[in-house]
This record gives sequence, structure tokens and C-alpha cells, in this order.
Amino acid sequence: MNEQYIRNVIEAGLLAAGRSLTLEELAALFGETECPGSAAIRAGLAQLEQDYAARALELKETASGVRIQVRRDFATEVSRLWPERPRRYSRALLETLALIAYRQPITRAEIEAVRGVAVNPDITRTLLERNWIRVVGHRELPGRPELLGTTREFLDYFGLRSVAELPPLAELRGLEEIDPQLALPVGATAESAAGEDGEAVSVAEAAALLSDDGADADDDVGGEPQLSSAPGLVASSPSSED
Amino acid sequence: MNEQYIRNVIEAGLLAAGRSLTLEELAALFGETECPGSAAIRAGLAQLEQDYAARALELKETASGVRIQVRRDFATEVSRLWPERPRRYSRALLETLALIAYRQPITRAEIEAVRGVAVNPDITRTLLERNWIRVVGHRELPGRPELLGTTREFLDYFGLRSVAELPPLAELRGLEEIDPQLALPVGATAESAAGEDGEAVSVAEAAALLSDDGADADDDVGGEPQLSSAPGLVASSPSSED
Amino acid sequence: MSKPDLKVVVSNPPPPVVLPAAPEQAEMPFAIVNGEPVTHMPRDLYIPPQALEVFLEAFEGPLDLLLYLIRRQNLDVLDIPIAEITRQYMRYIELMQDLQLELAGEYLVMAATLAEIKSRMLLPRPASEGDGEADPRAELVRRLQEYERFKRAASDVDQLVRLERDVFQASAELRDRPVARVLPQVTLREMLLAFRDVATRSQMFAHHHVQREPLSVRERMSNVLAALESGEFVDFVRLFAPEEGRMGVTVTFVAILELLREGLIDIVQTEALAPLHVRRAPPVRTLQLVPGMDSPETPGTA
Repeated sequence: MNEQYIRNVIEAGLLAAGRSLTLEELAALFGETECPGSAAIRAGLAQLEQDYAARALELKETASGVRIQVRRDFATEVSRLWPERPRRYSRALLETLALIAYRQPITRAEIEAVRGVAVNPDITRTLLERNWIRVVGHRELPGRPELLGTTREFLDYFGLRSVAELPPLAELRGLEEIDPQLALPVGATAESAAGEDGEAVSVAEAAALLSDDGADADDDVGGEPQLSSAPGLVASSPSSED
Repeated sequence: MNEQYIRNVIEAGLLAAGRSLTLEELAALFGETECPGSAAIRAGLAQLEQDYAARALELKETASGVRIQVRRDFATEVSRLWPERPRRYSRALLETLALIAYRQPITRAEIEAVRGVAVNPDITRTLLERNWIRVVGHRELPGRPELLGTTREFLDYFGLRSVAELPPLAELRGLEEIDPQLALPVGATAESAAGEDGEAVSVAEAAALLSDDGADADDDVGGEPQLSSAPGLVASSPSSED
Repeated sequence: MSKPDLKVVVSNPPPPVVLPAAPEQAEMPFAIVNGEPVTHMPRDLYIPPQALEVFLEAFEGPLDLLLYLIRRQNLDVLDIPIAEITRQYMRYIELMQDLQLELAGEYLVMAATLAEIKSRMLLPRPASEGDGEADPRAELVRRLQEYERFKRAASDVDQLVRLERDVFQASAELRDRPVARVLPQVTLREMLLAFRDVATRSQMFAHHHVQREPLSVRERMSNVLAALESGEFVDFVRLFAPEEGRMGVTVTFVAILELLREGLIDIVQTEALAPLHVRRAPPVRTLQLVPGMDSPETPGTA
């Protein structure tokens, strides 16, 4: 069994499968009696990669193994095959997906707490149908809310081997940095508060909202942390990042 | 736009599509402004074909266009990607096999008489191909029907030294009791467990048949030889010649 | 992090309509940011209603709107001029109400929260409790920061090289691939159950006499027949294997008798005391009926 044969079988298997194959699956292509070692298979993959240097193809390792894909440089040309294929996802969907990916396992209420708005059921349904997320369990709270996590398909689709390869989250700056700046010019604050009539009305309205409907509003928002009480924040878990 | 680029776009399009593309579809990959002529595309295809000479791939031109496919030479390797799920034998086949084992040598007509339905030729062919049954002779009747019996392979497969190790019919009525003695493959347990309920009914039915309908039984059994009556040997021959 | 929808609104203004709810405030400094007095209202507060609708729909909620208001003025999230931001926020809320846009409850909750923070900011704070906990804005700042980092994460995820948009799975067909045949597995129990069922259906159990039928005889019948398949005469004695012992010999003998009874074999003896020869029944004997059909010992009364 020579190197060229190994390379050819790997290429044939990957293209015929039309998906990522693990090293074990690649080894299994050779049958039980003549199976080359994983070093030989790795060498075959390296050979393929080298052959593809001048072509439109490349090897990509993701969560499910290795696949052959058309390079990004050729996306414009290849996309012309599917002029109708939608390529954009809404910001709401992407934010929900990002929260699930970075904070998994996470409940809908916890997603809502961070985003400040209710999660549109269409979004989670779309993500479930695309097989990017799945229900990984339930939080032992009243109603046993579903805990959502991402799938292997999600990783494959976004070209990742694991969630650890996601771009790092932006740093949270410590709240202690606020302190030096707390000394706002009192005059300015008072002035703007006392300022225009229209604004005073707004504040009054807001105050009315606060006193009358505050309790109801909280229920609507679901698991949203209580704004005025810092300890309630713990539920939304940024504290773990600090 | 050089030749290598044209070749690469063609390859990218064909592999991303995973199906045949017409020459028009290939041309459309390049966009309206830079579309190469069909001669250039044909040249790109020829170049690809040449590149594939030492690989597992080939270009195939069909009525619906051109496609890249894996060569037949690699079919064995690639087909290992899809290990066939072991199929299951039909109830009819198992009954036929069991009848041949217990009532050998037996003709198809006799099997049909017991089972009450025609024996599908596929069933005996499958059993013959599997080498579990064989033609041991012919009954001297019009058409000289084949007499079927079991083989050594049959015994080996089921781990028997002789058909005599099969439980007698009487014991089958209480299959639950003999179960532990038959060192059954592990895989059998789940489905046999599932069959247990239906079985209990069958035993009850059998008991009912025994007490109520014994008299009619013979007609249904048809050509079944009467084994325990060796003396009948003398008697039956003359009567048949009447 | 750009917001394309916003750009459309801001950079492509249809004939500007000055909304009554947005009276122009000029000249008077209404906020001091990082020590600089701010005297101008952002011009893009004045938005034609139809554009405003699009504009407001571009927000993913009150936190997103607040972040926009803060970022638009290059303010630091950690240092929100709460009075000014509250005022601007309330103006958007009023606009939405004036336009009778369906206003998510979350926007009103945020309005209340801002109003509360603002009023607490006005209260004198005891110097002894000068730690960060006491800042009324702290909780809001945390939420804004937390939301903003996931807003950015969403954008990062969107930038990832994605299948079907940036890269494409390559595949090629293998036509007529041979089917790797895997033979079905059968357990003995399955076969026995099948036989039990067929026996039940055919009422074999009703025959007392078959219940003790020695299966070894049936098998031996097959073997004897197979041995005679050539059609030649075979020495009767050679059908027996003495090493099988008495039991084996008896089984063979019964099997031969049964075959004889069924008319499947002939036994020939050329003269008295000469060796017996056995062969399969020749085709000429067509008078054999299917045995058992009409046998006298039919146990119909059993």
C-alpha cells in the first residue's frame, strides 16, 4: 500500500461521504486487514493539503473530523450556484445563538435577562431546526425550564473543533472603575434633572410606572434580574467571568 | 483570467454542487462580466481530467452535464462508509426453515400444507444460498418435487451437534421453561422478550386447540408423515395404491 | 459594530419633519461630559416617522437602544450621564407611543429603571458608604456591559467562516456502489418460536403421537436420502455407522424404515440371505400417494 493509494482513498472517502470523517472512519476505509496506521493517514492528509495548495480546495478539521471544502476565495463564484440561498441571519438570532454558545447550558429566561427582551419562539425553533442547538437538560426550578446548548453540527457549520475555539468574549471592565468618576458635577446633574418641562413629565410618568406597574413588569420580563438590587444579578451569571 | 483559475472554479463548482452541471451552469459560475467562452471551459475540463489521472476521481459527462465522481476502482474502499445494516429474515422464512429442520425431508408442497400459504421461491432460494438447507432427494410424485433437509452449516450456525438437540415439539409449548438451556446469543434477548406476550397467547391457543379441535387437525396437517407409527409403513403403502 | 439600518436613516433623510415631541433645544448646556459642556442636541434625533419606524425596529430592545444613545455620543458605559440619557431615552419612548408603535413592555420597564436611578443620583450619599455598591447606576452598567459583550460576540460569530456562505462542503458521487452484503442473523430461539407458532396454527400440538417424535430420525432420513442421491444401489450395511453405537444404528434403521414407508427408497434383495441393497425410489413408482393423508392410524379420535 503506497502513499499515493492512501491519499487517493482518503480523498475518495471524504468526497463520497460529503461530510467530515474522523481519523477512525478514514482508517476504516482500508478494511480491517490492510489498515494503515494513523501516522500514515495523517501523512496522506498532509499530502492532500499540499496538493490542494494550488486549487480551490482545502482540508478543514472541525468537531466531526476532517472535511474537504471549497476555499473562501471561491465563495463568490460558487455562491452563484444558489442565488436564492439566504446568507444572513437576524441580529436577534445571532445574539441568542451567541448566548447559547458562550453561556451553555442556558435557559430562555437567562437569555432574556442578558438581552433585555423576550426570546422570540421563532428564533429558538429556527435554531433547533437547523440543528445548531439542542435541549441538554432542565434547570430544577419551577416549570423545569429547558437548558439549551450547541450541537456538533453548530461547530461543524462554523468551522470549529470545539466551543473553546469561539472568539474570546470581550472583557468586562470592573465596576470599581466607576468610582473615580462618581464625582459627577452635582450642578450638572441637578440642573438637567430640574431642566425642561417635557422631561419632568417623562420622569413623572416613569415614576408612575415604577410605583404602579413595577411588579407586573418584572413578571413579564421573566427571569430578568431585579435592577435595583445588585445581588439579583447573580442569576444572570456574569459574576463568574469577573 | 488564467487557465488554472478556470480549472479551479470548475472543480470548486462541481464539488460544491455534488452533482452534474451543464456547460451553461459552469459558465455562469464566472459571473456575467468575466464569463470565459465554452472553449476555455472545455479546456479547463480537459485539464481537470488530466489532473485526475493519478487520483481516485474522474470526470463523467452525461445527458445532464458533467460531474466529478469517484472511480469504480475505489468502490470497495468507499462503500465501507456505509456498512449495510444487517437485515432481518421474515417470519415466513423462519417458519419455513423450522419446518424443514423438524420435518425433513420435506417438499415445498408439504411446507405449504402446514403453513397454509404458498412458499415464496425467494425463501427457499435464500436458505439454499445460505447453505442452511439442501435438496436431499425427490419425492416420486408428478413433477418429482424436491425433498429439503438441513445441512451441517445449519447445525454449525445454531451450535447444534444434531437436529435431535432441537427441543421436541411438545416442549416448545412451554418455550419459556426451556429458554435457559438454549445458550442464546445475547442479541436475541431483547426481541424475544418483546415477543413474550404474544407467545403466552399462542400457548393458550394451542391448549384450546388441543382440547377442542383435535379431530380436525389431520386435514390441516396434510402430507405430514406419521412418525411414531412405524408399523403403519406396511399399512399405508397398500392403501395408497387403491 | 455598525448598524446598517441606522446609517440608512441618518445618512439618507427624507424631507425632515420636526416632530412636536422634539422641540429644539439649543445653546443651553444640558449636560457636562468629561468636563465638557454639551450644548447641542444630536441632530439625528429628528427623524421622519416612516424612517423612525425602521429605525426603532433595528433595536434589539431597551439595552440596545440605550447602548446606541451612549455610543452615539462617544460616552463611556462606565460613566453614563444618567439624566441626559434618560431624557433622550424618554423622548424615543414618547415618539414610539406617538407613532403608536407596538411598544414592548421591556422599554417601559427600562424607563422606570432610568427614572429611579436618576432620582437616586439626586439624593445626597453619605461619604462613609463611598464604595461602588452605592452607585445607583452600577446595576445598569453591568447589564449594559454584559449585553454589549454578547452583542459583539454575536457579530464575531457572524464573522466566523461559515459553511454554505464562505466555504462549501465538497462532495462527489460514487455511482453503482456495490452493496456490502451482511447476512441476517437468526437466533435459535427465533427459529423455535417460529416453529412453535406454525405448529400451533397447524394444530400439530393436537397430535399426541408427534409430540415425542424423535428428531434424530428426521435428520437421518435426510442424510440417508442424500447418500442415495446418485441413484446407485448402496449396500444396506454401509448406511450404518457402528461407531455411533446402538442408539445411532437404531436411528438409522428407523429412518430407513420411514423412508421406505414414504416410498422414498427401495430395498432390494436379489436372493434369500443375500446382502440388502438400498437405492432411492426410481421415477417409475408414481403410485405413491402423499403419505399420511389417509393412513389408517389417523388419530382423529385422539
